Amino acid sequence: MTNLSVKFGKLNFKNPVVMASGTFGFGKEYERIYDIQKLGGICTKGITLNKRDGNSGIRVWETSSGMLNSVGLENPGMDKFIKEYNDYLKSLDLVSIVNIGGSTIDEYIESVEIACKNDVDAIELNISCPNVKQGGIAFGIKTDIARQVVRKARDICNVPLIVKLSPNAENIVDMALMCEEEGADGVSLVNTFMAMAINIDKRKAIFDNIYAGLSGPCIKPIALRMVHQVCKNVSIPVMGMGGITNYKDALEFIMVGATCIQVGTANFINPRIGIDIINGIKDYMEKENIKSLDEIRGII
Amino acid sequence: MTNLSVKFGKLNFKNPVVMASGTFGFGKEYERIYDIQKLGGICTKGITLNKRDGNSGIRVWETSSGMLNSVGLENPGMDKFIKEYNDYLKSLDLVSIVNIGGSTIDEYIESVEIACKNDVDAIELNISCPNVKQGGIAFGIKTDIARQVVRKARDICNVPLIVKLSPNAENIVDMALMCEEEGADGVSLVNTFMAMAINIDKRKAIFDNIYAGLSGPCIKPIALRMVHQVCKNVSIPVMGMGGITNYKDALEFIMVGATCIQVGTANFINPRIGIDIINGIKDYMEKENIKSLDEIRGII
Amino acid sequence: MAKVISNEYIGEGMYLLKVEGKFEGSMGQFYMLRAWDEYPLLSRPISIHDIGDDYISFLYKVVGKGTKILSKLKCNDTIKLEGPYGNTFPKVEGKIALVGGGMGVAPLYLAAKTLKNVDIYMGFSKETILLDEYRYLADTFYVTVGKNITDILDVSEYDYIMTCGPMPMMKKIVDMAKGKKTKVYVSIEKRMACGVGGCLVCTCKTKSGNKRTCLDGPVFLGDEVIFDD
Amino acid sequence: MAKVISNEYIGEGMYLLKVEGKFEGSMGQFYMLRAWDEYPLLSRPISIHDIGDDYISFLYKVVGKGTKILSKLKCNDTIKLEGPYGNTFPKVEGKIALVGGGMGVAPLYLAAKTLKNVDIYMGFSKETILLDEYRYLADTFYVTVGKNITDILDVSEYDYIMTCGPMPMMKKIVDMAKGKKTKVYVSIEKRMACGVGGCLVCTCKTKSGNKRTCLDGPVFLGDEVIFDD
Ligand SMILES: Cc1cc2nc3c(=O)[nH]c(=O)nc-3n(C[C@H](O)[C@H](O)[C@H](O)COP(=O)(O)OP(=O)(O)OC[C@H]3O[C@@H](n4cnc5c(N)ncnc54)[C@H](O)[C@@H]3O)c2cc1C
Ligand SMILES: Cc1cc2nc3c(=O)[nH]c(=O)nc-3n(C[C@H](O)[C@H](O)[C@H](O)COP(=O)(O)OP(=O)(O)OC[C@H]3O[C@@H](n4cnc5c(N)ncnc54)[C@H](O)[C@@H]3O)c2cc1C
Ligand SMILES: Cc1cc2nc3c(=O)[nH]c(=O)nc-3n(C[C@H](O)[C@H](O)[C@H](O)COP(=O)(O)O)c2cc1C
Ligand SMILES: Cc1cc2nc3c(=O)[nH]c(=O)nc-3n(C[C@H](O)[C@H](O)[C@H](O)COP(=O)(O)O)c2cc1C
Ligand code: FES
Ligand code: FES
Repeated sequence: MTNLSVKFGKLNFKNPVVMASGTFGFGKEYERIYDIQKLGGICTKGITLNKRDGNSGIRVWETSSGMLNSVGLENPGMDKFIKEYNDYLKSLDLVSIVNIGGSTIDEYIESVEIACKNDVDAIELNISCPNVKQGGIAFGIKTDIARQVVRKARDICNVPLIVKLSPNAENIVDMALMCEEEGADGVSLVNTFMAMAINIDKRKAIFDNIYAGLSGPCIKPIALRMVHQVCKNVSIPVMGMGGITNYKDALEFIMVGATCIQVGTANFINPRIGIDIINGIKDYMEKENIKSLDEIRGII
Repeated sequence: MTNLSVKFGKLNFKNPVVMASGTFGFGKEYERIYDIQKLGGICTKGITLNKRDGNSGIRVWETSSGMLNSVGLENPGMDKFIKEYNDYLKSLDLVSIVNIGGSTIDEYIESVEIACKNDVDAIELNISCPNVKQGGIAFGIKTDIARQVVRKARDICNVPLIVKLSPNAENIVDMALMCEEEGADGVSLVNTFMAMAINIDKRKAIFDNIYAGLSGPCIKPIALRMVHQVCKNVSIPVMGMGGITNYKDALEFIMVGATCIQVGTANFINPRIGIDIINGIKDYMEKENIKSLDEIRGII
Repeated sequence: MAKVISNEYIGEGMYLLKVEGKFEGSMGQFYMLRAWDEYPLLSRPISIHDIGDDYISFLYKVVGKGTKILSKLKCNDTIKLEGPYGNTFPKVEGKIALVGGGMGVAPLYLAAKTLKNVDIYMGFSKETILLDEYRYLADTFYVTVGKNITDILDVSEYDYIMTCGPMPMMKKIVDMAKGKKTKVYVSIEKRMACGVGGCLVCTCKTKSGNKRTCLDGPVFLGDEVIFDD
Repeated sequence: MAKVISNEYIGEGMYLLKVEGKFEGSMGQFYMLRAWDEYPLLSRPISIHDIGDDYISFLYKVVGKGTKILSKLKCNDTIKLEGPYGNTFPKVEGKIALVGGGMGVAPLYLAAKTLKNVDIYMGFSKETILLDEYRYLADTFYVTVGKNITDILDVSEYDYIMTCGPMPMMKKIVDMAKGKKTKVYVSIEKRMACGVGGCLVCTCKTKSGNKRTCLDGPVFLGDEVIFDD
């Protein structure tokens, strides 16, 4: 019997397909489309300690085989999130992962505390957020700065802790090794690439913030390389993502060593993409007579 | 009168459009297609001290809005290059830039010496090459290592020296600042992004070398951001590139501060792209009543 | 996958696309349309123009890549439709005006059919479209070409105004109704990605905080919307 | 931009595309075809099948995205052709065999027309294509289906063999001719980007060093090619 289930550290996923943060709301939004409990897991929209209204101006822009977003972490804040969504998420038969962002270390830590107190399934620590104390440079660029957040979060976090890495990191392998050293249960990568777009008629940047985050099929070849590098260097499990739009892409990330894969932008191409990928992986395994994904994980 | 000419340090280009290294052979190859002397300049295929046969296996792979290449710096070696192409290149009414690669500092330096002795128009130092002494990590990743090459090259280089930066650099702004400090006449960016592709049926990487270089429209939003960051931080002139496929893209790079722009992969979409971009920029300037590109350079 | 019945050019750069099938949806809602495989990346939000037992129709203007591809669809070609998404115009009673500017007339057709006994105002910049079809549904029918439709609209005549079109036009109507009994509903256009409320790229600022245009809208009470965006 | 005259399915997943215009080109050369705007990125190299005063034709097999798009071209659609690129089969005299495997028969048509008095060998795996057309150009005509064409080829009968098809087939023929007077020319297929010799992604290893398949080839002396790649 084909078995799609995977163990990600202490977490058990019924299949490796997880919906990426910021592209799948809090799950609920997709309920009317399909039974989301068929998914291996979901990551929530990034939550910060306090409510955020997000960025002004245009928030999405299409590029060649990709898109730029500048949502700016709009979210209801940790308390309201817990009140409104935690029971719902915990009632779901899937692994629900709370994605946490912040602009100071204290903010991160307080959010992690609240999440842990409310017994969430797992936390995904998004270290791509701008660090206000470092002049807005993201926490996830320099390993030393990221280490401070990860260490403190690990200290107080009593649920599985996954650190989500930024492809803008100076050295993504060092970053992943640091997470392993600090006791993270796993890493996920990649977040969006810092990028920009211009309106030449107005002679202005498209986004009020000038830079925005690039995602979608265009980034897949780079994301895949980064996941490969990280998987070859750490022994904690990895969630791979970046431009996955079909089951073949998903298998590529598994073949370079990912335990789970996340799907973001592809939800906007096809809201049922999660199910399609699960079915695609299943059919492939049956055709190729693969009993467990362990047989092909990291084969490259 | 619309004037497309630009000054890049000591170099005068009749227009800002330069063909990128490795995509335009030694210019000669495109002669049968159009009068290449209409171009502002061309960069030669990367030359190393000694002849190189390049990589084995598949060398090109299409991706979503991009391509991966693994040519592996196939070239005839510096001496043969000078003998076969230098007189031709110098006879052309355009700026011809010799792109130089190497796997040790000594190799770079020897190549630069030979090029200078033969009075080439300018040198573009490609520091994306794997550094054999550092276990194959590219020279262009860490600023300190790149500094050694740039400093020594600058010491002996008596023609304009442009350093070509890798987007895989840990910190591309630091890298550009270093080039400025070391006396480079300009920087060009970006080279290809390290990336990969997989054949899931064979369960193997497409390329014998596993990783390859990503170029084309897919990288434009990231390249543009990097060029913007660099232009905001250095005062030496910048050649911007990465996914430029039409005059609008070219103007975007100029608006973020590039003095010249380079066109690579787009030559494969349309071999006359150089002319089309020059005409497009000219028409735009006339329509918008722009006398010189200085009026819009760095406007964003 | 659904089948195209017809896709006619009707003037002003606009096309009327009719797709076969039994579709759900009410006035003001929209579908995400996709008549291509990989490129461009995102699907395009288009309002329901009309809906029948065995068809749905869309009225759209060609403005860029996506709508260009739509315009090339021929009878029997296939298209993917996801929806219906978004809220609807409210089913109210009283004296109602529907005010459309340019392409904004698209969702008003189904609104007129549903609400009945409405007055219809349509403003165009150059050519007019579908006058016969809309006129047929209107109690009183007003059209301007090359002149602001708001110039001939007396908001105080109405209990409700439902409007769709350029932001300045909608803002003007909301301003005109300030302090009057007239309730104005506006249909907002924002760039979208998911269409279902999951990505927050379509946020519309309102007096009661951020709303998702795709899920909480596209129809908002005019007074609620913060227009200076 | 050129205009499509016809684009017919002829079996074995292959199409014959005829394009209007006066084009240059000789046997063995190819064009880069592009019947799309941005996607996919690269143009596709296809050999000249035939050329006349007011047309050029290509015989191609649908294997992926690009050829799929080509297969949908209809009369009067437009296509971009860049070329002719590459070298040609040599214009030799003597006893000549043209040996094609599968889609490799494509460039042999113009070769047969140009060289005259040739024997033609065509090997197919399942269906056959264009037998009448090729037979008409051949002195002697051999076809195999589901069996290696090399099994019935006696190389020593010929002064020259020109071949195009799967690498193992071409290698076999080169090996069979070793030590004999027969000169074998092979037409090599490599993935290409520029098509004009500027990018070096199409390198073919030969005994006299690396060659660019697009510029120095696609036709090489069989003995020169290093096949173990
Ligand atoms: C709820 C809603 C209902 C709509 N109903 C209609 C309708 O009935 N008829 C009609 O003609 N148009 C309608 N629009 C506008 C329509 O979605 C855009 O004109 C269309 O997406 C443009 O796509 P494009 O590829 O041609 O343009 P491009 O400029 O190439 O599109 C690039 C990107 O920007 C987005 N975009 C561009 N313009 C708009 C816009 N005005 N609104 C939202 N997104 C935009 C596109 O969806 C795409 O993601 C509606 C928009 C929304 C949000
Ligand atoms: C000089 C030359 C002449 C050719 N002549 C013919 C011909 O007359 N008829 C014909 O049917 N085919 C011919 N081919 C092969 C043809 O180019 C490929 O089948 C075609 O490019 C496949 O494109 P695709 O988009 O359908 O496939 P995809 O697999 O989607 O293509 C992906 C990429 O790989 C390249 N590619 C894939 N297969 C090949 C291949 N076998 N050779 C070269 N590049 C490939 C494509 O060009 C493209 O860049 C020739 C190839 C060369 C090099
Ligand atoms: C609209 C949008 C919003 C996102 N918001 C978040 C977020 O809140 N937190 C986070 O960690 N990643 C966020 N991401 C990044 C995605 O989770 C994912 O890492 C990235 O998009 C790459 O995957 P993809 O190419 O499959 O989309 C967001 C991405 C998009 C497109
Ligand atoms: C086939 C190929 C070969 C290349 N060879 C070189 C090279 O020898 N030296 C170099 O500095 N850059 C080389 N490049 C990088 C290009 O010059 C350019 O920096 C990169 O492709 C990004 O620009 P583009 O997106 O316009 O192609 C090569 C790129 C391609 C596609
Ligand atoms: S488009 Fe995604 S939330 Fe509205
Ligand atoms: S395809 Fe570029 S050199 Fe041959």
